[in-house]
Amino acid sequence: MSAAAFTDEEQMAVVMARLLRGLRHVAVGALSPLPASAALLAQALDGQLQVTILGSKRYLKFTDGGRELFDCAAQGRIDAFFLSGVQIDGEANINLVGVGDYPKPDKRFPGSFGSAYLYHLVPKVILFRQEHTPRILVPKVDFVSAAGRSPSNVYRPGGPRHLVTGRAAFAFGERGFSLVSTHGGASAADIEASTGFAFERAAEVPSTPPPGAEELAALRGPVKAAVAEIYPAFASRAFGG
Amino acid sequence: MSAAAFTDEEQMAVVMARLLRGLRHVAVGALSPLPASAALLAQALDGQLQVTILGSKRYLKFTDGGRELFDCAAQGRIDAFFLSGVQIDGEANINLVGVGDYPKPDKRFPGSFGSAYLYHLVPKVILFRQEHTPRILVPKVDFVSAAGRSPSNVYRPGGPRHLVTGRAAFAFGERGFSLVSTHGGASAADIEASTGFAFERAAEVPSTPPPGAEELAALRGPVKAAVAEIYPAFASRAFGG
Amino acid sequence: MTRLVPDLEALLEPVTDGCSVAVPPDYSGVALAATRALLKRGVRHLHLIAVPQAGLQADVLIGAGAVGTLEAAGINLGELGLAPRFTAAVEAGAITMRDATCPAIHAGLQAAEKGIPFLPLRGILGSDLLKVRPDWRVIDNPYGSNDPIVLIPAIRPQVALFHARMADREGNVWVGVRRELMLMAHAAAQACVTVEEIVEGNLLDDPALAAGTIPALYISRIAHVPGGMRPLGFGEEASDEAALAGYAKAARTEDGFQQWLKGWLA
Amino acid sequence: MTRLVPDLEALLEPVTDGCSVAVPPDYSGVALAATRALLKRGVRHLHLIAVPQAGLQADVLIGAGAVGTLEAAGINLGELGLAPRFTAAVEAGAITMRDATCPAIHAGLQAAEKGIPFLPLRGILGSDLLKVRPDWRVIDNPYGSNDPIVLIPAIRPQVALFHARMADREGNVWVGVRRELMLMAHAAAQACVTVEEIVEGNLLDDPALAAGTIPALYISRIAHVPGGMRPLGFGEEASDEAALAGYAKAARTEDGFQQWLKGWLA
Repeated sequence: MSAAAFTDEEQMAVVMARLLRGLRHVAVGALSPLPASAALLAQALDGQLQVTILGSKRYLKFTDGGRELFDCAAQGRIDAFFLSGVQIDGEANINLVGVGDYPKPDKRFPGSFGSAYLYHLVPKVILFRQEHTPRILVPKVDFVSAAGRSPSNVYRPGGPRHLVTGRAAFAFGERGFSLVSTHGGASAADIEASTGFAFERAAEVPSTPPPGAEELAALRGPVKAAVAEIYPAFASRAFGG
Repeated sequence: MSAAAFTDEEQMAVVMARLLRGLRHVAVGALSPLPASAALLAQALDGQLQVTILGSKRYLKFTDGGRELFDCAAQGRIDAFFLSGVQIDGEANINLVGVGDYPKPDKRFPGSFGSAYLYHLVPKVILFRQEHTPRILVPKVDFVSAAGRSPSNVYRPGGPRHLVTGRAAFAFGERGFSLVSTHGGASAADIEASTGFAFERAAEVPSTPPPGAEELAALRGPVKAAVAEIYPAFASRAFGG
Repeated sequence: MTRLVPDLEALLEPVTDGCSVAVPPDYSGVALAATRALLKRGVRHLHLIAVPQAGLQADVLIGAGAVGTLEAAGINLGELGLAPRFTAAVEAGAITMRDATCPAIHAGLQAAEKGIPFLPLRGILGSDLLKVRPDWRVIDNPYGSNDPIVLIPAIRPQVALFHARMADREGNVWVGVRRELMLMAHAAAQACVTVEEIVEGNLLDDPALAAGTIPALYISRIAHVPGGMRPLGFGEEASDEAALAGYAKAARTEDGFQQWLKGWLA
Repeated sequence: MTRLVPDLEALLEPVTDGCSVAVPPDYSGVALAATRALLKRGVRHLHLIAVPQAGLQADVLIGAGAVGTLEAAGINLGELGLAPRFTAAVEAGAITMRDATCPAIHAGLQAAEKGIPFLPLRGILGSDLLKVRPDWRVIDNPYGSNDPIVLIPAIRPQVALFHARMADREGNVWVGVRRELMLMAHAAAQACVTVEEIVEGNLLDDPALAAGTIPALYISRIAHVPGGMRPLGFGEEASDEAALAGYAKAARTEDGFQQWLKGWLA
C-alpha cells in the first residue's frame, strides 16, 4: 500500500482510534469530526466501546440536559475525551480563547467551552490538531483555557495523555511531551523544526504504522456513513477509497 | 347556625383558608388532609390561588423529581406552607423526631421531613395541630426539627406566622405567640390551661368567626370531593352536611 | 453487553452485606420483590438511604434485622401511621439513625451526581439536626458576610435499587416524572432495577419517552418482575390497602412482625 | 391567568434595556423571531448569558449593538466557523466579555435553581479563566485537606428566552430532553417562550409528555410563533444551511452585516 493510499485524516483517525482500545466509553465534543471518526472506528473494531458524540442524534444518549456530559465525566463514567487548541504548549496547556492579550486579543476565538473542566476529570484526554506548525504548537499559550498540569494536591483524576497532529503522535507524561512516531513522511528533525516547544525523543523515531486493511475498510464503510450523518462535508472530503 | 352545624375540622380548615387570602401559591405536604382542605377551600373562594398538594395526582404539577418542591420554595415561588409537630413550643420550635433524649427517645416519631428547610424559606408557614394539650404545646421541645426563630444574620425569608389548633388561633411574631381567637367553645382561660407555653393575649379574646355559608358550601361540595381523591377516609369523616 | 438478568438473585449480586443502598419513597417505585429476595438471601448490615423518606420497605428490612444504619428524613407507613419496626428499633437503639431533612438528601445525591464533595443548602440552621449530623458543616458564605450556610456532603450510594415502569433491551429505563430515580441512578455506583415490562425498540428513539428515560449508561442490572412493587401502588395502579393495613397491624408487635415476615418469605 | 400573549411585543415586555437574558445553544430552541422583534424595538445593553454557548443569535445581537455584557463558554457559528461580529466586538473591546466554561454556567444556574449562593465545581484550577473571573472563588474543600476547589456563584437571569416545541393553554411548555431549558426557566425570574404549537388539553396529564414539560408555574409568557427558531433547525427540522451560510459570509465585514441586518429587520 503506497503512502497515497490513505488521507492524512484517515491516518490521524487511525492513530487516535488505537488509543481508545480497551476503554468502555469515549465522548466526543461538538465540531470534532476527526475525533468522532476515531471513536466510531474504535467502536467498529471493538463493539464494547460506547461512543457519545455531541451534535449527533444517534450517538447522544443523554436525557438530563446540557449538564449531563459534565456530570457524567465527574462521575467517572467517561474514559476518554478529545480536546484541541488554537495554541498548545509544551506543558500541554491549551488555549481556545484568543491570540494576544486578554481581554482585547489580536485574534479572538470562540472560547474555552468545557475544556477547563473536562481536562481535569476525564482520565485519558487526547489532544489533536491537524495543523502542525510553530504557530499552533507554541512555547507558551497566550491564554490558558485549560491547564496541562496541576500541583499534586489538586483533585485531578484526568489530564492529557496524547497529542496527535497531522504529522506526528506524542505521549504526554511527567516529563512533558515525547515523540512517539511520525507520519505523512515527516522526519524527527522535521517535527522539531515545526514544533514551538521542546519534547523528548529517541535517537530513532519510528514511523506511525499506517492504517491497516481492516481499519481502512471500517473507516470507509460504516464509520464514513455514520460520520456523514453529523459532518457530511467532512465525510466526503476526508475519507478516501 | 348552632355550634353543632359544623365539625371541628371544618372550623380549622376555614381558619387556615382565611390565612391564605391574596396569596399566589400554597403548597401542602404529604399526609396533611386538613391543610389540603384549607388550601382547596381558599382556592374555591379565590380562583387565583395555585395549590400544590404532595401525594395528589391532580394537584401536583412538578416534573423535576422529589427535589422540586424544595427548589421551588427556595426560588420564592411558594408563598405558604403548613407544618405540624409532635411538640410545638413557645418559640415556635417544632419537633417531629421524638419525645425523650436523642438518639434513643422514649417515643420515636417519623422524622423531620422537609421542615428544617421549608420553615426558613416559605414566607408564611402556618403551624397546625388539632389536639390542643400541654403534651403537644410544650415549654420546650425535646428535639428541634426546625427552629422557630433565627438570629438576624441568618438568611431567612420565611418562618412561622400562625398556629391553628382545634381550639384556638394564634399569631406568631417578634414577641412570640399571641392568642387571636378561640373556637369550639373554649374560653381564653381554657386555652391558657391547655397550653404548655406562655403567650400574649388581650383582656377580651374574641371567638373565631364560624364557617360562613359560602365557606361551608364550598367545603362540603368541591373541596370535599377533591380531598376525597387523596384522603377518602378523612373526607367522609371530617366534613358535615 | 445486555443488562437484563434472568432473576432477582442475579439482579441483587451487587447488594452485598454492609452495602449502602438508596431506595425511593413508597409512591415512586419500591422494589419490594427484590427486597424479599434480599431477605431470603439473608442480607445484613445494610446502610439504607431513603430518598428522602421510606415506608414499608424500610420497616420490613429493619424488622428483619437487615439494616445497620438508616439515613432518612422520615419513615412512616403513610396514612397507616408510624412504621412500627422502625420506631421500635430506634427506641431500642438497635440501628444507627442518621436523621436528615428531605432536601439535604436530594442535595447530597446531587453533589454525588456532579462529582463534587458537598452542596450548600439554605435553612436548617437552628435545627438539632445539625447537632446530630456532624457531617453537616456550617461555613460563612464566601459570597456574603456574616452569613452562615449549611454544607451537605455528597451521598454516594453503592447501589440504587428501585422498580420502574419499563425498560428496553438496550438497558434504558423509563421513569417519567419520577426524576429522583434518575438522580439516584446518576449518584450511585450501580443501579439495580426491576421493571413491569420489557419493551421492544429503544426508549431513547421516541422523543416523548426519551425525556423520562434513564440511559443504560447508568444502569447495571435489570430484572423483569411484573408487580415488583406490590403491595405498594405505582403510577396508575393503586396500593393493596388491605395488605398494607394487615402489615401495619401485624408489625405493631415483634411477634406479629415475625409471623408476617415468615409468611412473606415463604 | 392565561400566559398566552397575542404577539412578540407582549411576549418581550419583560426584556427591558440592561436586562440579563439567558439563551440556549443553537440546537436547543433559539427564539430568533423574538430576537428580531427585540432588535426592531431597539433593545440595548443586554447582559446575554449563553447556556452555555451560543451562535447566530448572539452574533446578531452583538453586531446590532444590543449587547453590553456577554457571559459564555463559547460563541461560534457551528460548522460555519467563527462568529464574526462576536470576535470583532471582543477584539475592539466593544462588549464586556465574561468568559466561562460550560459546566460553570450550568452550575451557576443550578445554584439559582436551588436558591443557594454558589456551587462548588471540580476542575478549572490552573485555567486563566480564574484570573479573568474574580467572581469564581477558590476555597479549601471543608471536607478535604489542602484540597482547593472552585466556587461558582449563582446565575439568576431576569429572563430566560427560548423557543419550544409546544405549549398548552394552561401555560405548560414541553421541551423533551432539552432539560437545559427547564433549568433556565427554574433559575430565571421570568421565562418568555415562543412555541411551534399550542395543543389542547394539559401536557401534564399525559405521563410521557409530563416528563419533558416545564410546569406553567415557571413560565411567564408564551407566544405562538411557528418557525420562531428559523433559520436554525430544531428537533427533527433541519437548519436552513443556505441562509446560515449567507449570514456567515455577510457578517464577515461590518458593512456586510449591517446590510444583512437591514434585510432581516425589514
